[in-house]
Amino acid sequence: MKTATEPESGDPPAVELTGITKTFPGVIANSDVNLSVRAGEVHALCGENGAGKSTLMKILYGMQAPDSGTIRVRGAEVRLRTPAEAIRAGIGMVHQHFMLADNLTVLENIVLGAEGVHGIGAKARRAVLDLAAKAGFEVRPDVLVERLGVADRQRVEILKVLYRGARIIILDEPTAVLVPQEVDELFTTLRTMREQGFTFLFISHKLDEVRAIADTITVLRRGTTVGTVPTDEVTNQRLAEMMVGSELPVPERGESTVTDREVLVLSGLSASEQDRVVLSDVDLVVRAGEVVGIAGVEGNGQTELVEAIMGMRPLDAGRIALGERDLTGLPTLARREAGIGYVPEDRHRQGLLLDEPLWYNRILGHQTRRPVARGRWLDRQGAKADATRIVEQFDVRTPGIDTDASALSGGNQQKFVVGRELSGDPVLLIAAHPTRGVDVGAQAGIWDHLRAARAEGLAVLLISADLDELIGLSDTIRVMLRGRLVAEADPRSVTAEELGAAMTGAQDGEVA
Amino acid sequence: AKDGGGGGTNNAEGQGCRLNAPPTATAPPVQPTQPQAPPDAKQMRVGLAFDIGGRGDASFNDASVAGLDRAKAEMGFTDVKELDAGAGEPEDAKQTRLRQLAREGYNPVIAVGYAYADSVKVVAPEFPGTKFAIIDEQVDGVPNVTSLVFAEEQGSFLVGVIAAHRSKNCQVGFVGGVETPLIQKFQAGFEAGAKAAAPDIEIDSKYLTPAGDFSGFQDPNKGAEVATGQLESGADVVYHAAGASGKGVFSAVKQVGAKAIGVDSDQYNQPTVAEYKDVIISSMLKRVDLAVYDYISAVARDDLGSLPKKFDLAIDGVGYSTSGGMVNDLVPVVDAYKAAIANGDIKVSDKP
Amino acid sequence: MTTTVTSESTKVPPQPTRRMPGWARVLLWVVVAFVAVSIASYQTGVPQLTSSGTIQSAVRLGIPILLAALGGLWAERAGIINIGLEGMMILGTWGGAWAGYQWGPVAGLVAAAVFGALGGLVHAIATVTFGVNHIVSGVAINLLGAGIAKYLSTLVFEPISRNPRESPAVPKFDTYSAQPLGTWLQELEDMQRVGLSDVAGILGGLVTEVSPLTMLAYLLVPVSYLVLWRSPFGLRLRSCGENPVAAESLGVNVYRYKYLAVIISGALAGIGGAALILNPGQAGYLEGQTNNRGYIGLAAMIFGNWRPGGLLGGAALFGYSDGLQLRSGGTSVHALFYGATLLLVVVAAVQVWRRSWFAAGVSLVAAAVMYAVYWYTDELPTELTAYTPHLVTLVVLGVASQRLRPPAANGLQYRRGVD
Amino acid sequence: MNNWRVRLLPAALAIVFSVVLCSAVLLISGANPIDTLLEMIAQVGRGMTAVNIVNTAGAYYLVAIAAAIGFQMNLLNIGIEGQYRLGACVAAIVGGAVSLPFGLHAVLVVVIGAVTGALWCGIAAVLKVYRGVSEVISTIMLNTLSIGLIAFLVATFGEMRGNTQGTVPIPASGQVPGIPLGGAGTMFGLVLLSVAVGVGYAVLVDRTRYGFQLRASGLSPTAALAGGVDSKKMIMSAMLISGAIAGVAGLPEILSRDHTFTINFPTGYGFAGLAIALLGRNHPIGIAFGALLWSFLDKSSLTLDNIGVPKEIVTILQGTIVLSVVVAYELVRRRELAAEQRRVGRALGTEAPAPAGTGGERA
Ligand SMILES: Nc1ncnc2c1ncn2[C@@H]1O[C@H](COP(=O)(O)OP(=O)(O)OP(=O)(O)O)[C@@H](O)[C@H]1O
Ligand SMILES: Nc1ncnc2c1ncn2[C@@H]1O[C@H](COP(=O)(O)OP(=O)(O)OP(=O)(O)O)[C@@H](O)[C@H]1O
Ligand SMILES: [Mg+2]
Ligand SMILES: [Mg+2]
Repeated sequence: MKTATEPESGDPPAVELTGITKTFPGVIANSDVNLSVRAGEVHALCGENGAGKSTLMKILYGMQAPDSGTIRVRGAEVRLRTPAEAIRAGIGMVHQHFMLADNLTVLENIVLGAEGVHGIGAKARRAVLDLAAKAGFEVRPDVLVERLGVADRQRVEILKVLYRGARIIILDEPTAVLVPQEVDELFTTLRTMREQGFTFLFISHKLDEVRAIADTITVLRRGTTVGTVPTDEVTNQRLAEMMVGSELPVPERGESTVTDREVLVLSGLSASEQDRVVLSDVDLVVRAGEVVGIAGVEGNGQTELVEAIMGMRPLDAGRIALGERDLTGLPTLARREAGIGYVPEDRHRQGLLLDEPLWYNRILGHQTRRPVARGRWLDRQGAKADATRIVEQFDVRTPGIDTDASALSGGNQQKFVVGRELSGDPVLLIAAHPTRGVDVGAQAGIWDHLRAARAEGLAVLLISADLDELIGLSDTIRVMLRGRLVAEADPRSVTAEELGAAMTGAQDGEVA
Repeated sequence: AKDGGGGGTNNAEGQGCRLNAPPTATAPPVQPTQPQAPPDAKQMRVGLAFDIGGRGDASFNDASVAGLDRAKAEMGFTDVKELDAGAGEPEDAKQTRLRQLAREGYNPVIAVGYAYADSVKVVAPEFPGTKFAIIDEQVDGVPNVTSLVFAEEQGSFLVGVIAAHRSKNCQVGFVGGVETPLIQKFQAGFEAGAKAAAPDIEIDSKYLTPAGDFSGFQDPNKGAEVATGQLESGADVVYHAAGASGKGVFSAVKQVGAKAIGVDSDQYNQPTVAEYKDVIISSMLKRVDLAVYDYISAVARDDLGSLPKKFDLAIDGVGYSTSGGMVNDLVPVVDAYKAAIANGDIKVSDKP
Repeated sequence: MTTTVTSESTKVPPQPTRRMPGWARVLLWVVVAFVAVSIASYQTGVPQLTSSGTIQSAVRLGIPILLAALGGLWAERAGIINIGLEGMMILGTWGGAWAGYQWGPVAGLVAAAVFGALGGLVHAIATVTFGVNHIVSGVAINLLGAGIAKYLSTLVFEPISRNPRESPAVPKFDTYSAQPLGTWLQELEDMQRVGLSDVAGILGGLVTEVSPLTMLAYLLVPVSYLVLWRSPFGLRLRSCGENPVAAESLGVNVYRYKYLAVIISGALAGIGGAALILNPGQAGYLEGQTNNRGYIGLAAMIFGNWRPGGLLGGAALFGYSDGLQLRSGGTSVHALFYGATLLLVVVAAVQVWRRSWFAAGVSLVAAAVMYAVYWYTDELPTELTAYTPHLVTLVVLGVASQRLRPPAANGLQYRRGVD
Repeated sequence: MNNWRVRLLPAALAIVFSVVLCSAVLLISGANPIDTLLEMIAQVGRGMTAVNIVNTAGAYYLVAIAAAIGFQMNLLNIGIEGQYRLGACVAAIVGGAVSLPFGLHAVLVVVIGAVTGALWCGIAAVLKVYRGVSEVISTIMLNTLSIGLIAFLVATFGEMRGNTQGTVPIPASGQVPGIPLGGAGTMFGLVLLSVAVGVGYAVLVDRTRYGFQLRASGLSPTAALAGGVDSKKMIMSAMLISGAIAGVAGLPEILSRDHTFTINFPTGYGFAGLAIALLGRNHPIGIAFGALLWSFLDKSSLTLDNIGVPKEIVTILQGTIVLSVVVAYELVRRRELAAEQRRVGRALGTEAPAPAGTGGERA
């Protein structure tokens, strides 16, 4: 179903990819992808996780070599073997994961690799300030990047691209880490620049955003182009169908199962890091059968809150209680033994031993408990049996439990982690971004499991950047800002926009 | 020397020490081993096991080689095997080396260096038909082991006398490589000699590394620093017993135009330190070459009993060199001390 | 906790109230340390603490370490841990002696750099191309460097020097003194005026009898700074040590920069080896003469927080304490305890001012211990003072370590196209 | 990735590669590599070489296990060198000073060695845990400091025997009898200690909670932290265990042969231990082979002087073996990882012909 939208003008397309194929060992990331981007448009790429969007863009940016296919930039065929060549062809890319060196200054990050333009000194500084002014940002060139927040980092990324004189700019999921207000600011910038003749390739999972900014949308599925459509001719419904072959799942809370038994009680939690307060006087109660969602812009203390509850971060003040039991001062392991399950926000770094088989990963966090351990001894048979159970129950797609965790796709890894953390009858689950980077199918599965556990009386503390997920799953939403819980929202009535406003501090107290 | 060294200017020419008169002992009636005709021993096969340093160390390993070479030339045997040691090697490596030589039929087998003491005690009984010698250590109770030991303190005493006489500031230095008992003998003798000649003399003694850290014999850099420190605090004659680090001592001495005393062999004539020869006024001689030669010829004559218990001053087993002629005027004085030691008037302690 | 406090804890932390710039703080501490040592020198009557002779020793002993540390800096700024410095240094000593013997000191210097660079190349191949753990590769290179140098020396040197462990005599560089400055400083120093003579002693030690190799080493410190921090090349090189994926995405050829960095690192270590051969007073190649100076260089670099100025300080401290203990052994190390007491009291005062009571307490206790050692002993056993520099390094690292900031991607494997 | 191919192939390849390389070096320098190799092998049969190989391999095994425990959690205990020498020294001093019944005496000596090694390593551990000092640097400094400390201890508590300084000999009650093998020599009784430590290490790493936590901390410190592993405790305990094992590594020689610690006590075992642990991939059996290989190279190199080949060729051989082993492991690992992913792709790709992102597939 090719809904081709060839431009009527005689200009050659800014970018034209034909027959791009790229395979990784065991995975076909792109197969015969065709894509044509008009000059001066915002062209969106959509598709579920692993559809091959990032791979395609990395090929266009010279970071990966296609197995076959041709690339044309403004009509001329080019071979892009390195990013340097792509930069020379006028292509720039803002990556899904920021590519900044924390310990270098903003200026150094921007001029890196393009020192030929204005050197690395005063002239370059002036040029950067000029560029920023044109795009409507404010930058402090001599600040270390580690001191910047997400939105500022993204601006640095965009400046990097502009500084190289790119006219074709790839933005890989630029909005994933932004709050709605910041997204609006970004879009304003994009529109201004589009007027100035820039061409954008824009990747996002969020269909509303795509519709708000894109002129044309191309959908990828399982590595190939499903079709290209003009934005104003397509509905969300239709897009979703193109992406996944059926309707998008929405998280549904279902019947409330909230009881009045308090499971987790935080009182007056405060923590600081090198003179910087990261948590300030946090009070929170999570009851059995309740999902409490924490909304907040990344970096406002959610990570620290979770770490504090898990005992991975020292407290300045406050008390943590699980049921009747005071957990304050106990080590992480004791808290896990007391019945806390923990789905960490970064499964690769915190959730898994990537080079070990799944069954070995089953032990992590449970090393003191049955069925994977007996006293000081490991119970390998028990671990294997229980890993098999998780694989079956949670539909983890793997050839077996002896497969290394690293060989699984992100979604399957996540399902395994969720399965593990729901083992051993926890009374509280801390789920940090449980479906981040997980495709819709796996997402729905994880939501189902969370709901089922909640129905059995599990208390859940849910941290998520996906506001729809928060609103859809939570019984209560608290908003976190600068280390404090600043607002409370009722998920039954609140909208994503209202939440976003509270997250940036535009609104205080009760939301909706 | 608390105020010394501050400005490094204390090297101003002093008046020298108040010197004691040399003892008036009659030279002992001992004559070095009569020049016997070298025995004919064409069939002899001699094995040599070195300690770290090995052939070419310009020190006592080389001296043993010299003795061997002379024996070879004079006695006509040709089958000689020399085996090298590695730094920090375990005991069994030394034993293996000795065993290897003995098993292959080398007889005598000479272990060069006190590090072989325990190995010889273990290996020699396994090969009762083989004669073993060990240099620098007294091994008793094993019939087929001969100990070739030296009175280093006596030779050092003599160069101590020389140092005292040559010092204008009445201050001399001793640089030891590694603080082992063996090197302490050098220090003890040197200090005793200097004090005997000039009771007021000030002696700086310093080691580069403590016992167990054998890098002190291989670090000219440190040798130079220690010597420089001594020179700047006023010493103007420095005696070293520091192996290859001695080069650093010589260079530091040469830098300020002071005097140095070498060790083990006649370092004035040694090619590796030729560039410093003009400051090497004398060397303490430890005649390992003589001991090795005497031992081999005693074996050839099957007359081990004729070997001295200790190679000391009395039989010129240790001594001092005059090459370069810079201490010719002192020869009578030094020889007087030598005579006193040889006939027992002066006892030199081997502990500092 | 009040709102005023929390308002500071935004996700974008505000610039901290601009304190003293880093270099000024370092300078201040240098001055404090100098004053402490100077006072100690007079109170204890041990002028060696600040004599020009001691400083010259410190320079001579510190130069090989400084060069090794610079080598470490170059590699680690590009993200490659180089524990193989020792092996590269050994290769440098062999190469320096081999070429120096035949064609003179300049050729020796070049050859030392080339041999060291070859060691660096092996390290680069292992770590960059094959992704071998950096420390593992470094340990292997240390084994290899020692083995190759021994083997070559048996083959090449023994026929000439008659000794498999030693090269024949190698011609040395000449030394130069900055005159009349040197004489003038010497006079000042001899006046033994408090403070003034100490400064004169230290400066005098730095400018008299300097060999071209030493000057080169001095020069390489600012040059390293300028190249690494003020040139596009250096920016790219450092970016490989901070975030190679980002660097690659901006068109920096990370492999090339890492290779270059490690090769330069090896060359610098090799020159460090040459300093043990070609500086006056040295003895040519000798087996085992590097004696762990490569490792010490690495420590000096860490000590110096991966910065040229800092590692200069580390190398200087090491050279100074080594020079002191070698030249005047027990007495001056003993006097150093007095200086350390003073320094620790200052540290404690600063901590009190910063209101970190715990740190202040620890410093005071340490000061008390130091003073007790000073008071109750006359001289320390030489077995223990012989390793003063190592002890000092350990103690200073223990005190300062948490402020250190290694390059973010240091020691991590990087493969193109894999993130 | 637990199959034998991954385990053995790289080591075999690396050894072959290193032998080829060294053969080339030998050829260039005019020696015959085949003769050299044959001579080295022949040496094993001569005298007590075979027993010496086993004896030294026992000590190498201990230092390598000490290194491996650190490696398991990415700790580089470069200080093994200092720990085994200091452990041996203090143990010998105590052993020479006390008199206890046979058996108990030796046990005490071993315990003292272990405690000394652990404490010395503990300094580095404390600095790392509480002050963030890299253990690489601190242990390097401690190695050097141990030399001074040993010299001090031997001078203070030891005695002079001729020109050698050593500790007071341990009386017969404290000696561990060897296993006499006639003319082939005497195997140290404490070789059994190495075996016991090996078994203990295997059980610890594979079967116990502690071993799991150790490995988890090494594989991913962040995941271990989230999984409730107390990294400080792990660093502390791993360093202490490593130091303790290193601390007894010198004792087989002392208790079964020398009965005293002298200033000529061998050096260099610590670095050999690191290399052997790498060679054996931290695996108890791999390390055993590595230790034997290393010891074989050491002991049989003693004969090379006999045939006029510089024995330094063996050091070069050892260096290249380590380097090529790690390279080979890395290459094989990469291949196996790709193969594994292919397997996963194939196993799951049966439903869809072009699976892109297995998680994205819909049932
Ligand atoms: N760096 C890599 N090296 C090798 N294979 C990889 C790598 N990254 C991903 N893969 C492969 O890609 C597949 C899925 O990974 P991918 O990261 O795309 O999943 P995802 O759903 O996007 O999860 P995540 O958000 O964690 O990245 C896996 O089968 C894995 O084998
Ligand atoms: N380096 C790699 N090695 C192996 N496989 C890879 C690698 N990178 C990506 N893949 C595979 O290619 C597929 C496409 O990945 P890609 O990152 O392009 O997906 P995406 O559409 O960007 O997904 P997401 O929405 O999660 O960002 C993935 O499923 C993964 O299996
Ligand atoms: Mg992805
Ligand atoms: Mg992507």
